[in-house]
Amino acid sequence: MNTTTPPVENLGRGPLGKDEMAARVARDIEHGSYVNLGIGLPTLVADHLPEGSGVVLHTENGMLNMGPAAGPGQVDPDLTNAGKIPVTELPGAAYFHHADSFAMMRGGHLDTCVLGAFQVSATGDLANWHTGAPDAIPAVGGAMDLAIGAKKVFVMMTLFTKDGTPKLVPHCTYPLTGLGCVDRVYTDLATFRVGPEGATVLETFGIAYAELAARLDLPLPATRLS
Amino acid sequence: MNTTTPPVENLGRGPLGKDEMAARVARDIEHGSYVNLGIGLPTLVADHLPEGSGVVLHTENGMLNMGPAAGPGQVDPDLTNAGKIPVTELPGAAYFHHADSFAMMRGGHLDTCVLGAFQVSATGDLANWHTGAPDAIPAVGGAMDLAIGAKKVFVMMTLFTKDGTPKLVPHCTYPLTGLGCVDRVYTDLATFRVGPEGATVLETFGIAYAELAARLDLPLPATRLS
Amino acid sequence: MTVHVCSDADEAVSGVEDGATVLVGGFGMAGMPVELIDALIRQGATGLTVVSNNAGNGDTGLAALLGKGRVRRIVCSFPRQSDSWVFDRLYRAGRIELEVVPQGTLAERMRAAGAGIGAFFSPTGVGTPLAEGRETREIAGRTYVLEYPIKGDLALIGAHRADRMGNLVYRKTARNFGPVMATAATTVVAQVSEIVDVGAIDPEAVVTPSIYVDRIVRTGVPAA
Amino acid sequence: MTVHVCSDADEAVSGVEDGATVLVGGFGMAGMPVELIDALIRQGATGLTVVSNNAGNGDTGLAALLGKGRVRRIVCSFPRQSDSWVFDRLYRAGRIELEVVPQGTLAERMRAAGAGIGAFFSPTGVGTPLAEGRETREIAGRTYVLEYPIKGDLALIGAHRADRMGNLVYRKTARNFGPVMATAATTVVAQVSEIVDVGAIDPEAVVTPSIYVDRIVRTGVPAA
Repeated sequence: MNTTTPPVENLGRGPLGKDEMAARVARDIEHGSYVNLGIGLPTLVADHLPEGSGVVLHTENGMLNMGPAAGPGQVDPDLTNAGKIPVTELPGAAYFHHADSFAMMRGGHLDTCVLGAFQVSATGDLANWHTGAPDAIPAVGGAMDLAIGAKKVFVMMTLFTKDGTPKLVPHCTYPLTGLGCVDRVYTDLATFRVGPEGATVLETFGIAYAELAARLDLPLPATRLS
Repeated sequence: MNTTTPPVENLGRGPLGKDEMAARVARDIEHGSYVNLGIGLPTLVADHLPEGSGVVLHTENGMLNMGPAAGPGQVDPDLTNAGKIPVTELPGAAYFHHADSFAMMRGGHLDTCVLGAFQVSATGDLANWHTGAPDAIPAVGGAMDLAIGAKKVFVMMTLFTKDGTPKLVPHCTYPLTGLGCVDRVYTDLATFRVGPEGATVLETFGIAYAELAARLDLPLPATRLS
Repeated sequence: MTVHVCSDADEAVSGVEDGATVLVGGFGMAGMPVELIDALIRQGATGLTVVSNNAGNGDTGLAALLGKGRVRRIVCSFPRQSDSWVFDRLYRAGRIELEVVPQGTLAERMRAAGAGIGAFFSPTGVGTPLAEGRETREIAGRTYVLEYPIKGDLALIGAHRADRMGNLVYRKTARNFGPVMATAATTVVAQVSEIVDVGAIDPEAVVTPSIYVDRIVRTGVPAA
Repeated sequence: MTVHVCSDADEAVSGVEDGATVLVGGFGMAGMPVELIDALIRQGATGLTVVSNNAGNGDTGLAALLGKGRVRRIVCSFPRQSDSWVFDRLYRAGRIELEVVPQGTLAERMRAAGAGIGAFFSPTGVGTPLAEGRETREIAGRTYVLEYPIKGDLALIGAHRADRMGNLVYRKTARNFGPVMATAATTVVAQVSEIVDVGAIDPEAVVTPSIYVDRIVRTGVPAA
């Protein structure tokens, strides 16, 4: 039986800060799952996984069970994450080459990947590799592989640009990274489910649902099937 | 400048025995090369590689630098060749899985592979997996991968069946293993080069060239370009 | 997700459904997950498609599974062997379907399934009966045949050692199909001779990373 | 054929021809064969196509090769970085061609070259500008784009340890592209920190088997 659930409005508080967003994403990462955290904001999620979460981090340059960033005296130039930051190794780690690492992603073996974005469409299209500026030098790295490379793809971003333009949009205007690949969007103001049925709000932070809906240029049903 | 060379006739002796054939093939295997020896007759070639040949044997079930068959007390059920015979490991060996092993073959990294055959055509087509008998259960194993999987493919076989039918033929009548893949054919009676230009005799054993040509049902020029 | 360390082989193969596609590791007896196959026989699933290099040897292991009539279809490279009498009898009686695939293509098709490749062009088998009626294409002067992935619902593999996270290493040529099948099935079950603590396997020497492994069970070292 | 143990990096890169395609290992500095690139600069080959994940960092290594004007075309996944000023300047001046390839597709295209695969259907990049105008196909309900192999005339890779036969092992994430590039080039040159006797590397832990390696040279451990 399908039931409908209205979004949870967390009022009496402001929007989420970066670390609160990271903590919110961390709450939705299953115990014992295999996760890739994209460069930038998503990296913060690692700090909010609970002790004993059993989450195993993948880095696409060829490692499972990556540990935290290397502290002073721990730096090894042969051991970095995908952002080329020196990291550490946890017990039970494994190293593999690039073709094997991306086979792992492309083959859908990661449970979750968390990515930053310039834009996400209501149907889950992702734009996070290129601003489309005519003089920009294109550089994709592993963005397209990550976009299609996990059972669940979470995006973590602020909901609006600095000048107030929504980043959750009816259709991406920036060049795409992947088509219909995003499942959830975690922002400072709200958490969304996106996909073939369009976007729905799961919860808001420091803003009422009605106001949020008014500021976004897309259909945003007040309830969702669950 | 192209020159022509007549076949060398080794008369005053009989046809080659199995071990003489193996020794003849071994003479054409380059020092330090990577070689796969097929099941059956080709396995004998290993015994005729000179001391210090530096030849590294590949077995398609996932190993380089395979050693001789296991003697008494050396048998390890986890260490066999492609014929499932217990073998040994030489220093400098490497193990790898089946996809990597056949990638090595398909990618053309082996220098030479030596195979048995039911039939070889003058243009180098190979038939060695299926007699075409209607009630035979088809079983190909690695035969087709080996046929296309080396820089040079040598076939080692008797030139005639027990009932006197030639196995070097204008066109294979048995189901094919590979198309135009064989470079040389080593037999008890003669060594042949085969390929797009057809078959040429390099040398004969215990039979005159003219008699050999008469017993085969294909054009067999008396000289070859070299 | 976190690997499950099973108490016995029966627990390790629980839940297999009728009609499932089962990838079975091993080349001859090396790497053959005999205890898991025996448990699968006890478990009772039927109408199976089995993907394995051979079609069983003697009367045990895969041959026993075939002998019980549980296998509807087998995909393999080399069914016919001196001791494949169980398969031979079923095949000649028309009681089992056979798809013969070149050995390297079998491995690569499973690798493709595990690596998210939709299909690939292979030079193996071009011009032979195994490529008849199939799509071919000339690329850079060479002819290739289009091959599709083979994905399993279940993979049963024999490895040497696991840590408690599910990282696996193999022994010598018993490695064969195990690491490939581990990438290509929804549920991957490994029988191992030894389960060690996390951290006891060198991260540089892991062959199958834990992400691919769902269940592990320690069994006796298979008889030679 | 038997690996050649070179006395220095200059010997290791001798004979590279103008216009060659050179696969260059490394992800950032990890696994970057800096001494081999420096030797390639001294060797003088020009009009090169370089395949590498990045387009050079700072002023050394790959950036220095670009800076000398030796590279006509670069195939990489991530040219634009905070310290890719050498590439940026050449690119904006129209003095270097760029082909951007998703990182995993770059690895898989080289793997295909090494594995004798003529082409493969990948889901990566479908619906994006990088797949525009390319052949696509729907297979089992998903859309894929057809990708072709990338083969090198030369591969320059940084590994950790070699034995005198040419078997290689790597260190941690410096493994990255090395093992893939080693399969995909006609001549494969590895710089290593250590050359050990045959038999000193565990056959279970070899990452790049000797068959793929043509020349090895011991160089100092690259500076961090």
